[in-house]
Amino acid sequence: MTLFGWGVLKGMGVTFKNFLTSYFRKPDEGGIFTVQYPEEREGTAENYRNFPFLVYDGAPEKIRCVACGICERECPPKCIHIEMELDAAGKPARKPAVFDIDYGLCMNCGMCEEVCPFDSIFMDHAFEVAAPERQIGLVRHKKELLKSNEYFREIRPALASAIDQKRKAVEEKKKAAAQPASSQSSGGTGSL
Amino acid sequence: MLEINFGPQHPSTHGVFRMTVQLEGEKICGLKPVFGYLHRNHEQIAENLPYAAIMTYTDRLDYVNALSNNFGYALTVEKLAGLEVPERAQYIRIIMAELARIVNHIAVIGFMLNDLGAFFTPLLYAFRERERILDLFEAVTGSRLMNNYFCFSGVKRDLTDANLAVIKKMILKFPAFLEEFEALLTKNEILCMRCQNIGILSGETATNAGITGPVLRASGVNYDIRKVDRYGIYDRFDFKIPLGQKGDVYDRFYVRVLEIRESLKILDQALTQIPQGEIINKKSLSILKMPRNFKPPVGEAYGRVESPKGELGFYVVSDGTPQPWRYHVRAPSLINLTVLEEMCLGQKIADAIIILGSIDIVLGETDR
Amino acid sequence: MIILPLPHILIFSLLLFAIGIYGALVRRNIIGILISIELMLNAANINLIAFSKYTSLAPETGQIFALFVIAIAATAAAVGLAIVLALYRVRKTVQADEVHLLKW
Amino acid sequence: MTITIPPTIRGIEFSADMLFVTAKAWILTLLGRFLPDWLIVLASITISGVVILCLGPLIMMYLTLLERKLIGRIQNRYGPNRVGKWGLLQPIADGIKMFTKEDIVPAKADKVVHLLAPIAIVVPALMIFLVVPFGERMTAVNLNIGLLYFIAVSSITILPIFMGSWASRNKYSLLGGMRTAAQMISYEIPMTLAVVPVIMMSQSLSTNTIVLTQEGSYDMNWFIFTPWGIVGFVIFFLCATAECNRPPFDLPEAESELVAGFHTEYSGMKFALFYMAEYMNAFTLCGIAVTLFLGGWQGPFFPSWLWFSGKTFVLICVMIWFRGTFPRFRVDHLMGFAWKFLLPLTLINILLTALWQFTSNLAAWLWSILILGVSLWTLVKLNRTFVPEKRHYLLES
Amino acid sequence: MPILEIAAKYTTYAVMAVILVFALGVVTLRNLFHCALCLAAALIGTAVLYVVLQAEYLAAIQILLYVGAVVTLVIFAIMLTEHLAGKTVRQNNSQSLPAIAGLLGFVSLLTALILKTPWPVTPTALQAKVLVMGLGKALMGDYVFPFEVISIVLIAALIGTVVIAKKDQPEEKA
Repeated sequence: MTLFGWGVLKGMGVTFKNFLTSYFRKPDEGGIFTVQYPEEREGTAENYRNFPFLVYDGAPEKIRCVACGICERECPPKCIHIEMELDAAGKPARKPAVFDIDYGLCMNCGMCEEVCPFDSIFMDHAFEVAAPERQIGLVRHKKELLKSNEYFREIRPALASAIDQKRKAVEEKKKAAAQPASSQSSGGTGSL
Repeated sequence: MLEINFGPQHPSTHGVFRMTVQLEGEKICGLKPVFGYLHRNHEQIAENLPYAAIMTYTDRLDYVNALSNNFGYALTVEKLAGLEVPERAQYIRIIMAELARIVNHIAVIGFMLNDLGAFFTPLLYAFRERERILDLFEAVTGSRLMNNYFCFSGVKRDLTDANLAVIKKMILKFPAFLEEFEALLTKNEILCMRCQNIGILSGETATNAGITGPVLRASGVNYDIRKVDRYGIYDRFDFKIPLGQKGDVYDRFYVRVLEIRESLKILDQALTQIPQGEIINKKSLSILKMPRNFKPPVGEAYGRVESPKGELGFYVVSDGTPQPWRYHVRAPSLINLTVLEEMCLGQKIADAIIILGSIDIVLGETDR
Repeated sequence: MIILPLPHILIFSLLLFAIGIYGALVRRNIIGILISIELMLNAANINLIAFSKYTSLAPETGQIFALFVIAIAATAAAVGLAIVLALYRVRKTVQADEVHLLKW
Repeated sequence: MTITIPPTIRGIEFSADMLFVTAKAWILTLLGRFLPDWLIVLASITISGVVILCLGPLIMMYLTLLERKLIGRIQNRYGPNRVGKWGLLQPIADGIKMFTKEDIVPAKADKVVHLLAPIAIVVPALMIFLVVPFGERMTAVNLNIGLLYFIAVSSITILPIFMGSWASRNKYSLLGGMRTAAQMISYEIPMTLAVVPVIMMSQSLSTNTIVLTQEGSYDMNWFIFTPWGIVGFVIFFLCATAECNRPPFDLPEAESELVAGFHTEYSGMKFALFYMAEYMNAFTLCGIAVTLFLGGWQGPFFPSWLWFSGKTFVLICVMIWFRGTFPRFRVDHLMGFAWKFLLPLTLINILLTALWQFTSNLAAWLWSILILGVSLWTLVKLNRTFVPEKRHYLLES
Repeated sequence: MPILEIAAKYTTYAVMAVILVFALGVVTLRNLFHCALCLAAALIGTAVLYVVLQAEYLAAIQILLYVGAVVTLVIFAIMLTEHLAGKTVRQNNSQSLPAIAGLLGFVSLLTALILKTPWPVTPTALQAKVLVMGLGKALMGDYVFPFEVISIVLIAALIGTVVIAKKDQPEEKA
């Protein structure tokens, strides 16, 4: 039988040790673990996903999205709303006229990113999303959702460069496919 | 005779659970658990979604360890559709599921000690460690709680070498934390007074009521689905099942501590054995890209895993369409709650709170 | 030192005592009766201390008797309330006029 | 009740030790030029009263900050550090918050009693300050029954808690009130009995005299340096923790069981008053413990009031340390602990004191340790429920 | 200090009046809980009176035992027997008029007697101060027998209370 009351004293020893180490040690070794949020921030991991955004190349008009509506259909809580832009002739312009995402409904699952065949919708790192009213403030429209590819490269470098390479390859392939038709006489270097 | 409603708004009912307690002085002579305040139509929603999209909803069942739910659901659909899982993905799954178990267990222990009245100290120590694991989850899966990490026949993202190194470091440090935690409270006389011989659940009652998980094992019944089913690749690891003697609150508390140690053992082995290779079956990539094209053959499947709370089962019936015809979750929290009254009768009010805490319920799973 | 005329104190304690008697006579609730009795004992105590202060040559005597009275009062309260509780448990009432089994 | 002018106003030389005493004397002599004698007596009372009235809330405010800081550190957090440097203005922010909060009274509450309870609970808490010797010649009222006064006044605290719990018409409050009554009555007994040895040794009930009896060379005459002093101090301190409802004895307001116990239905300033009383009680009880066992304001080098506050501060930190470490007792264990463990121990302690009064030498030390050891062992053996069971866990494959 | 003494004297009369008001509250209020609180107030007032009569020790004991213990017990009993909602039951029986009449006679008779009696107020007693030490010596000297008897009475009451208040255990140990 151990001494009656020993457990109590040992517990007090542990708390006292933690009290002392909170002054001397680094966070990882028993020091204060708090991150003082607005001033200090922990970096977000690259894979971190929050709300979706739309990527454009160069200028906001050059949006990657073609308003195919796959993400709208696959979104589990159905928080995406897309309307196709019509050109002067009334034909679909393969561009979204309206692209709304209700952040109040979105559950950050990342399915839109997974299903998008045009690499145009990705999950953002910005988590400080707040609005006074959920019906108005949290529904984000196309204008707010559009972010540049540079921003995307900044927050998720690995994924962005992989996608850039893929897109480059596809483009080159396309160019190469187009080139033989246009410049056969030059006997150019076709694609392999 | 006094009738008191504990909950749905009460500091220690772990959510919107409600107990109607009949008291005689401080003694409980009747207790009725009331569920359903967090009912979100989980099963019905799932029956209207493609298979892959349901995965995101399983996160919301037991939101303390979403990865176990992912695991169970992925296992069930793989069984239904006959999908193969690559070797590396198997290991990653085990690693993530065991980390989730650790997260769950330390959170539960911390909350239970908080219910006992230890003013947040053990809880915050536990959360300090939990935070490290959650940071890892964020780095790997993209989210801290709602991981949505598993997919059919694989996992969504690879564990990089850096991640593996972090895990390695973590499991090396973890025993020290457990030592400190145990020194803080497990031998504490007040804690022993409060927990020992309180809320005794006999092994027989537990088996009859269908109790599973640490609650059952604390009652001395050797039943762990990791050993019984040997799902995934659990047969390759050497680990033990800790069993309690009396089935009281203290046993339920301590069995969890011991299970964390066993999980660390599994993690250690998995980290040394993990091979290189694919993390997802190439054939199954299309399920991710086009969820609605995935139509499992007509049939039914029941898959179960040892979630930290007990046997977590998914029952899925396919009629050949993209959506399951029937989808049911066997939620361990709900079934473990059924013996609450039995354990609480004749105890004091304060005991009812810790008995509830020791069952480890998550209302997201109980009410679905 | 404050010196009140002794009769004033005595009249005061007399009034207190009378109020106590009134309560003991008219209360239906047994606890109410007990409270009134405490009041009466208290009035008696005031007298004891006043006498010990003003008249006696051994000034401790009055105080010691008051001490005894307080002890007795505490005893009476404890036993009386225990009886009340026992009664309440059996008869579900604490009204004195509803307990008349031995009264005929 | 004799009313006289404080004996000497002149003739006190300035020193750090007598800082406050001199200050008060100066104010009084200054006033003495304009005012009649009887008003000076009133002024003397008023000065002490105002100081205590300001001291009480101030102590409460900064004890909450101290508690939050210390527990924060224990839990590897910062604690409040936003309002002002090191969060020093946090209590003021809290106060503003409390003042501006809505005062909610339940519809069916007993309105008058509901209002009176928080007021009534502060009064005894402030009254105890009167007999606490803050330093040499710094006792507000040097009662010759000081200690008994303290015990009596602190026993009133039960009543307001009852009032609050009953008037709220809330079942949690009612349960909390019942627990309070049981707990405070039970712990008052060992506490009073733990004080008895001190009275025996100093042969006085006056707090000032008790401190003076502990005067001695090298300050080794503090009562805690005797066997009965250690035991008495531990018991007194545990009972004091229980008396002011602090963890691990915080059953009346057990947050995880009874939401907030007797003050569940209180909000705003009324709630703050309950808290104020609790913290002031914690302070005065620690102060009394210092007076009784730790030599009060006795100590070398530093001014007496600094010694007193330093010792009290340490004891309060220990109380906070308890809060940061321990789980809560259960009702029956709590009562059992008081009646079956502390009470016999106090009785044995009185015996030890008698022994000490006969011979205070090494042999008495040894005898005391022997008696204590045997009685502790017996008590632990008799209270099997307090002793943890040894458990073995099977590891099955 | 004549001013202070006069002030103190009239304060004492005020305290007496307050005690009487609270005492009336004890016997007339409908809510029993309020009655108990009034009792507590009256008892604290009495303690103040004891201080005026230079019985500080008794005052402290009064508060400790009466307010701290007896009133608490009473409130405990009230809480256990009354319903939380506080039903308004008729608290007084129909004897209040005869009681008042009888008591008026009793009070007037005794008042007359008190005023007529030549009390032997001795100046020496007025000067004498009772110290706690003196009380203790008296208790252990002249009054040791009643003291011991009281302690036996207290023990008996303690045991009796426990026995009475204890619930009947169902005897199923055979």
